[in-house]
Amino acid sequence: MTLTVLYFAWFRERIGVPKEEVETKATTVAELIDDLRARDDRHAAAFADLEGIKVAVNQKVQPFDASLAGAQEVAFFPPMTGG
Amino acid sequence: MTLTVLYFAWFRERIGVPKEEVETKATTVAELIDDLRARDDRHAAAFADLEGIKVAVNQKVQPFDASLAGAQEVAFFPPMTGG
Amino acid sequence: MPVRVQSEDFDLGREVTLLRAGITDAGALATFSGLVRDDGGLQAMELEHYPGMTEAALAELEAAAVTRWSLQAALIIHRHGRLNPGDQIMMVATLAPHRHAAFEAAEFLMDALKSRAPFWKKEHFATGEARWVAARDEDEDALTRWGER
Amino acid sequence: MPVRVQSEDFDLGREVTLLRAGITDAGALATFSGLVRDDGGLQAMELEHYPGMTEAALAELEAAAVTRWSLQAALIIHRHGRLNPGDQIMMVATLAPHRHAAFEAAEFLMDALKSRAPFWKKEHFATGEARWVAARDEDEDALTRWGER
Repeated sequence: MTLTVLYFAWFRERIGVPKEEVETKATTVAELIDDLRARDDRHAAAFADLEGIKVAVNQKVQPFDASLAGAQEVAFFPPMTGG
Repeated sequence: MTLTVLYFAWFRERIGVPKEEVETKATTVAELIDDLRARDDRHAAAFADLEGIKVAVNQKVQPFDASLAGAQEVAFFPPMTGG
Repeated sequence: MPVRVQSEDFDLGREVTLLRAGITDAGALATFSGLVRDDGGLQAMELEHYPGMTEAALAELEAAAVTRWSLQAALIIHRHGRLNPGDQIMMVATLAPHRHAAFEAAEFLMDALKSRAPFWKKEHFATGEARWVAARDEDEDALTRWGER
Repeated sequence: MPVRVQSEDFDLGREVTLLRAGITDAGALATFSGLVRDDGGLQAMELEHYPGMTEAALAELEAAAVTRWSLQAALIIHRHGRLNPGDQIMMVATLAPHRHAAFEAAEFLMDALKSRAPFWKKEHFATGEARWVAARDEDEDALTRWGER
């Protein structure tokens, strides 16, 4: 399947792009992260430590073991600092 | 001494006037109230029960046994309902 | 002027703009406005106050809030006279470095105003009846949160 | 529209006037505004957000507050983009029958916004340095007051 993967804030700066289309067979977020780590050194470094990173699937925050069934958009970002 | 005595809200309506000058030898609020009760039936009725009435001496809320030393203005009123 | 007692209406947005003017080290602004609530048949709300004592009481509360919560600024406006349903009765505004201070100070001012500022409300109904609003024990109790009696 | 995400500034007074329009059974209006605080050398605050998710998250919070506190109306406006010291970042407003509901709902919205709305702040200093604002544990902890995690 093809997923739109988004990055925000300092995590976006580490990855180097705000958005990419990813062709993957991953069925969970954790499997998707394995795929992304394999892309290049920058991705590998950014995803080396998941501490302090959050993930949203179809715009809802989810745990890393969440299923990707029905997923179209996955986003990775640091804890929010709005308000 | 001559005191300016003020009344507010429903207590003012019971007394019938918002303000009066009172010549008194009272040294405490309680003594002043005795003097006021003696003025006429309306005052006597209004001051019959002090439950639910507050007093301010020189614009500061005080207990009924407060001294009138230095007092120029004494006000009687129900509990406040501002805000 | 951090405290005003007036019969005229006020403009919340304008008051807040004036309060903030020249202050850039505040991160949080809280406001509260009390409105004449029409809960069935209310025609007018009459607000009586004690001129002189009112201004002094409000100034004291304002100063206490500024000191206790290290506010950059605070404002209290309270109207008197005859008001209609939907009218603004009063407002407070607090300007602080952080949000908890701004909120707490505004709540303190409101709790304190209810039972420390010499205002009395009389409700006039469409039926012709009129009734002085009774003080509520919970308003007095609310002050205990702030260590006040 | 009870929720707006925009780069333009907003007018607190005007927003509150619109929110109140036609409502006479509200007795209490609370507002909170977050401001860019210049605590030494801050030149600009950059606000990044997640378009789409932001609007959905804010709408969800607004609806939750209206239901939980029986509000007559609520409003959330949050800006994104580059802001200067003293600028307004966001505002919430809550219109309720009584003051405790208005205050609590506004505080809930602020606590929830801090860690549930996908915004990220970057501070730019006069020195040329830039720094992403770190989330604070106390912001996450603040949500436990409302039974949220």
